[in-house]
Amino acid sequence: MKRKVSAVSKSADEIVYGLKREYLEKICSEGSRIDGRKFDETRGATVNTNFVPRAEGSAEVRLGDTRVLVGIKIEQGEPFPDTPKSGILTTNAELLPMASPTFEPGPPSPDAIELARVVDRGIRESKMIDLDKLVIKEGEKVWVVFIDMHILDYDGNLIDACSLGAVAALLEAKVPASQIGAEDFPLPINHIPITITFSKIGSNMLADPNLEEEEVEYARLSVATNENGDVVAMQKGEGGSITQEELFSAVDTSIKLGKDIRKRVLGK
Amino acid sequence: MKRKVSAVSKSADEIVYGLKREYLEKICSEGSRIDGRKFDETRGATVNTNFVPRAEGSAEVRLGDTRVLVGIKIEQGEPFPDTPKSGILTTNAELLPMASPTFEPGPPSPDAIELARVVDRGIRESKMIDLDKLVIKEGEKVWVVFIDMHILDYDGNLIDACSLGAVAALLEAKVPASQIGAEDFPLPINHIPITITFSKIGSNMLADPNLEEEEVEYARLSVATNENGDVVAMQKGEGGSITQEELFSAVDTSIKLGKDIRKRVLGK
Amino acid sequence: MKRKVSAVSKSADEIVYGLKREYLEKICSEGSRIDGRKFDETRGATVNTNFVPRAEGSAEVRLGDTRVLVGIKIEQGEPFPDTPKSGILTTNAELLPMASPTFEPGPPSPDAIELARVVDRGIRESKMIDLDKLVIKEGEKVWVVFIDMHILDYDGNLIDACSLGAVAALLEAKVPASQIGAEDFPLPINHIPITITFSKIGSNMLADPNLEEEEVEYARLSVATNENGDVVAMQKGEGGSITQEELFSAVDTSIKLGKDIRKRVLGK
Amino acid sequence: MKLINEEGLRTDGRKFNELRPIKIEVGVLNRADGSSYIEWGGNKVLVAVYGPREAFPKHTQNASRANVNARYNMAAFSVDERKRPGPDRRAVEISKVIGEALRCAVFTEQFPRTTIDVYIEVLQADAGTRIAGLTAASVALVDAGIPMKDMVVGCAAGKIDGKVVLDLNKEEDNFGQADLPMAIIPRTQEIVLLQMDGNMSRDELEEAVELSKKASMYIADLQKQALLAKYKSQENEKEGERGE
Amino acid sequence: MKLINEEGLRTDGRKFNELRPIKIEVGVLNRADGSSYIEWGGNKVLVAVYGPREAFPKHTQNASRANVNARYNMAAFSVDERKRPGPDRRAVEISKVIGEALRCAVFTEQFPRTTIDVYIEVLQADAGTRIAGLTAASVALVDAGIPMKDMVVGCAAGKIDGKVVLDLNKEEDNFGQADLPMAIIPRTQEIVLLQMDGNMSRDELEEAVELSKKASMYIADLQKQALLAKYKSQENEKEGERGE
Amino acid sequence: MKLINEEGLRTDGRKFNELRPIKIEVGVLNRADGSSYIEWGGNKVLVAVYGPREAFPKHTQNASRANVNARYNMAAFSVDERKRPGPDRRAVEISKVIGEALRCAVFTEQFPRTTIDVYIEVLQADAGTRIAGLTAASVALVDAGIPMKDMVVGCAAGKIDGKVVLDLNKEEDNFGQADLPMAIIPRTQEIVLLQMDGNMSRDELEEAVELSKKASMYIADLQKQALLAKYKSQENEKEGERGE
Repeated sequence: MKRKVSAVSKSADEIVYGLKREYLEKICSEGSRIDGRKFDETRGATVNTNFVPRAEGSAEVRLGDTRVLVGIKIEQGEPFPDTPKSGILTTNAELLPMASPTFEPGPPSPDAIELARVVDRGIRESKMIDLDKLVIKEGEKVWVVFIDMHILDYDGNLIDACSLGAVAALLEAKVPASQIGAEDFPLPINHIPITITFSKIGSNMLADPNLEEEEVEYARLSVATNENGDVVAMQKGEGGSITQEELFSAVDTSIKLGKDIRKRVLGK
Repeated sequence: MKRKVSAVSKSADEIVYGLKREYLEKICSEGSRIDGRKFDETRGATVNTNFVPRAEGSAEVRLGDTRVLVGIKIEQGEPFPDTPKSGILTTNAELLPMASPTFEPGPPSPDAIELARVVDRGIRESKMIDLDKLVIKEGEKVWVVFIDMHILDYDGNLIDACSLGAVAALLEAKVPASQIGAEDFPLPINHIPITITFSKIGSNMLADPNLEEEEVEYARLSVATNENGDVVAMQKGEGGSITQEELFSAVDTSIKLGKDIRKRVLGK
Repeated sequence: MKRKVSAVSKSADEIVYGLKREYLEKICSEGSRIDGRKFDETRGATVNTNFVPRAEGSAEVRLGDTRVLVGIKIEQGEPFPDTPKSGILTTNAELLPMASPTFEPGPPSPDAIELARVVDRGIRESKMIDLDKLVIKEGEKVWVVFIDMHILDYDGNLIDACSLGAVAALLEAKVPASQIGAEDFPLPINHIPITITFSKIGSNMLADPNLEEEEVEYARLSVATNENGDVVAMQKGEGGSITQEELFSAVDTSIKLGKDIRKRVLGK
Repeated sequence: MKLINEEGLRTDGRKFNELRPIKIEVGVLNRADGSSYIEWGGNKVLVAVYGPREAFPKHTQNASRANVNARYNMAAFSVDERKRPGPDRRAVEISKVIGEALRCAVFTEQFPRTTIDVYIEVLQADAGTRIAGLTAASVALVDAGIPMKDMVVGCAAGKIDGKVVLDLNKEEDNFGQADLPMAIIPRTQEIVLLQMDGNMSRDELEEAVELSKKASMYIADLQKQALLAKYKSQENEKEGERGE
Repeated sequence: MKLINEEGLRTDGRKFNELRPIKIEVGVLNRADGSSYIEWGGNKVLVAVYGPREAFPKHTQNASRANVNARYNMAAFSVDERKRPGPDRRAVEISKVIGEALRCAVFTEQFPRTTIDVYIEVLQADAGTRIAGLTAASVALVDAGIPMKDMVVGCAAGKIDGKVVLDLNKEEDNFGQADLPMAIIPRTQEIVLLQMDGNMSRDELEEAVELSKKASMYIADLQKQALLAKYKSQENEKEGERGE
Repeated sequence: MKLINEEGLRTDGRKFNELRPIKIEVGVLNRADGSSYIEWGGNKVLVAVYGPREAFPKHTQNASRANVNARYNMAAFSVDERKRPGPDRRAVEISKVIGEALRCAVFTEQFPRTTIDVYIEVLQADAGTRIAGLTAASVALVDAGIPMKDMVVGCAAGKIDGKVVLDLNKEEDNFGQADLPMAIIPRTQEIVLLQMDGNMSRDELEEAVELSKKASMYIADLQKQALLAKYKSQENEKEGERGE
């Protein structure tokens, strides 16, 4: 998700990049962020559900200038041979070229794949959805839940925007059981995971980085927690390291911010 | 389907292209075409059916120096879930690199896809074939009609050459019902659509453009009509516009030429 | 499988290549090879079976510095419609980028495809495996034998290394019939084909070429023979020709070396 | 299936020459050079424009004009049955005709060797997405500051129950007799996009073309109002700033 | 399945050393630099040659010789069960060995950094398509004016019912015991293409190679006649023009 | 499924903080610039390193540092059910995090515009392949002579039957409650790879991180011994040569 430097202007771009990095490290070392937030302060997400009534569930999330749209489709399908008594969850992210001059059309990039897999793990490993209740006929037919995340506008921190959008869309999604003569029912929800991502700049962990921060980050860390304050998924990213202290400071902030978002944004 | 200009000789090619365009516009404005035809005169297609006896139907079409070979395969398959009582029609065009220095091997280009879809619409939307009669067992097994169009030599106006070839090949195709213990039977035919394509050069609509005309055309228009003189499909192409008058002059010419080709070339 | 010359150093590389070629042709014309072997002498393969216990069969082959790992997986699947009473054999080769600076990641190159197909033909056409004994339920379920060949280190003559590895792995493979309530059993073996490949340098046919020989070869010839001394598959490669005499001298050497390898390396 | 009732009204209560509700917004995205959003009946379409920017790879550069590359894409969840991500043949064709239609209006010769990328995302589909996308796209091009002869604007006409009507909805598209997506340049009334499938006599076709043109002129006004609304709000912001 | 009857004749009535009918035409396409068409039994194969032309992309250029790229392709309708368009593994291998065989004959060193593209389209397949294609290809190369040592020409031999025979048809290919596609340069009798599968003793192999070579020399004559026919007809045209 | 018995032992008899057997070899391939082989429980992983070499195509070049491209690949036969050849989404993600972890240790700024390719082939898989591959990869980088701050080394911890344990085996990975693959730079104890899925309290997480770190320090010794073994044997060879 890093800026792509054109061959022509490489050296100029490199210089600007270096200056930006220095500047952000400097102000961080002085305790402040480029947009005035505190290190453990998010940009305050807004969630707009039912944006796509045609889908079984949907949510539009805005996080700063980042904007993603998550749609849920629920269809009948065959279970995997090794899990005949379980519904299926599948997650896909599209880094639409609409969202950034650095995103290109074509098959999913490693960035898009990582994004989809990190979001998927947060939902799957937290056991948010009770997949065992999505069986129509054991071993033959189950409900397949498709989470499709479309990135519309990119201003940093897609992991949190998409995770929140996926959770919000799943919370409102209905299983179209009327297709098989039953009544539609909401997805069976057990837990509500919230993911918080940090950029490490200098030796500070900045929650919910915006694009400018992401561009110069040394390392990235995402921590998903559930309503009990347990950690359910983590992912370190980018070619820099973090210390054990930084890790646990991030874990603590994630637990705190997770509670806040669960209540304030999702009303749970 | 436009000429590809190599990077090296771009400026030279651009100049030649400009001169060509000017020349063709000039003679058109004087009422004549580069090969002496009238504006509403086709190159006179020849159709050679049964060129590939192994196929269920086939037709080789020559239109000027353009040459295409259309083969029909008819196989058993599953119907689409939403049309359980209908056979399936599928159309594919291959712009073989054999046919032109500008065609490249690889997956179908947008040009090839548009070509296949325009031909397909002419046949499908005219209801030429009665797909409802191609059901073997409702919801389970139907006849699938594959129209494969191979471009062998490219001298302009592939839409008309392929449309005519597809129609001629379908007219002679046999459904291999002996595979399922019945008797082979001809495809059930309701209508015979004929497509006529025009290049707009200056403000003239030239029927059945050759390659030189196509290369400098401002816009392209294809009109498919049936034996009742109804319009069944149209497609405007290229980055130029047409006026309403030009549109209807083309429609009128298409109706006229369609009747002529239906009788003279197909004997219908 | 030929060295790829970078654009930058093309001329230098071309010169080195020419010198190498001259040198090898010269010493061959004097009756010797660069590593001291006789023309009809192989590098002496070693075979290490059961390297991957998780597979149904496996063999690691070293031939000079060439090293390949062949794994056999045997799974249940549907027979092909036209051979309802036969198991299925499928062969795949991966020219891993690990094995050589000239191998690139991505879909199989023509070299990899030819390699897999030549190995496949040696096994299939010799009727090594009795595929008719791999039927579980006629027309519905059969055993599918997957031969996957991973090239780990490339020092020439992949065809012979892979052929030998595939044969050795098949000889030890067990059909996992316990999956369907029967007892596991060894693959039913009828014949043991051995493939010998030759590089033509000057007018000499060099058995089991190493990488340096392969790089300058004029033509390549592979001959697979069975234990009766019959020829079961052949393949000429590269853009040079061979004479009838060279062909039959290679055939004779293959029969001789095949017997030797069958006994000495495989103990058959 | 009956698509017009005894009172001459369509399944959604519209008259034969009545449009579905249309709403256009401009400048809705931050990263893109220009953007717009259109709701047209149940269609929800977002458009972003990038460029003119250097065409890449080099061999795609045209020495005498800019390329106009449209990419029409449907979100997986935009339709009843989930659509697999990535372009299918239908999307490739629609992208092509939309790009060609926009090229008719853009002064491409002012930007040789560049590309103008137009990304059209269908977030919810309800018949007529290509025309909705094209109509929004020309607004987004203006928002990106790209010089044009005029905006492109369109509207489909069609035939249902033997009658020529305007702006087919999904049901009418599925069970009707003909569909004619068309777009024009309002100033000159030139036709820049035209496709048709189904069955129409010459007279019906003429009627349909006229219906579509009239509606396009009306929608062109909506385009202009949307642009105006944006510039007014910018003006207000600026005045607000000055007033501070 | 019996493939040879009591009188020693094959299922299509041929003797063991008898070829199927072969017809070759030259210069059958307009756009290509060289072209040819061959009918060989039920096989119908069209060949086009383009080049030598600059190899692209650049890194495929060879500083000391031309590339010879053959692309063997079967039409979807050329076989009993429809073949999906695009190259499968079989086609990739056949393209490779055909290209290599042609390279043996072309003076590639005269055209460094270029590519000679040979497109082989199988319009109807009936066993022996690769050899039919290769035989037609070398005629098309001559038609394109590309300098060659000699033309490449081939013929398959094989073994059916325990007997070595020439030029297998589809039935013999499916139910026979061995197939040996082979091609030579007639002038020197060098072997440029050789593949084999099945089962043959050394003696049978020798017999098969001899049969194939003899047939190839005969087919080489057909190649030359086809070229001659073209140049004669051109000559006639020119004379006709002069006479006007 | 019970994963810890009454005596506190795991299904393979290990204690909660016990590693599976690990064997590392260096310089096992001839063609690669550096290579290594690791057996870790039932895992068998081979690693090759090429580079630094010019990054290609050009637009992938970074003017200020080398790219570190890891390619994690599972052999088709490495798992119980055959894996289709080619990278799947899981492999793409693992390749990404391994490459990023190695980048933390390599002095990439010494080799601008180049790429360092790290090819990781899983020949047999038994839980923990990414960490086994990463651990072997840093040995192979040293073998290739690439300057590094320190080697990268890792070990997974996890949670089974409510207890935090070290180095999950396949059964524990499938039926356990959490998995935490982690890798560090031993000298500074910085964390360079970290993923986690499942469910752990903050305290359990702390315990797991400590377990993993301790084990990593032990494995770092195995890495060094493997390198030492290679250089010793080279030394012996040289002395042997001198002695001749």
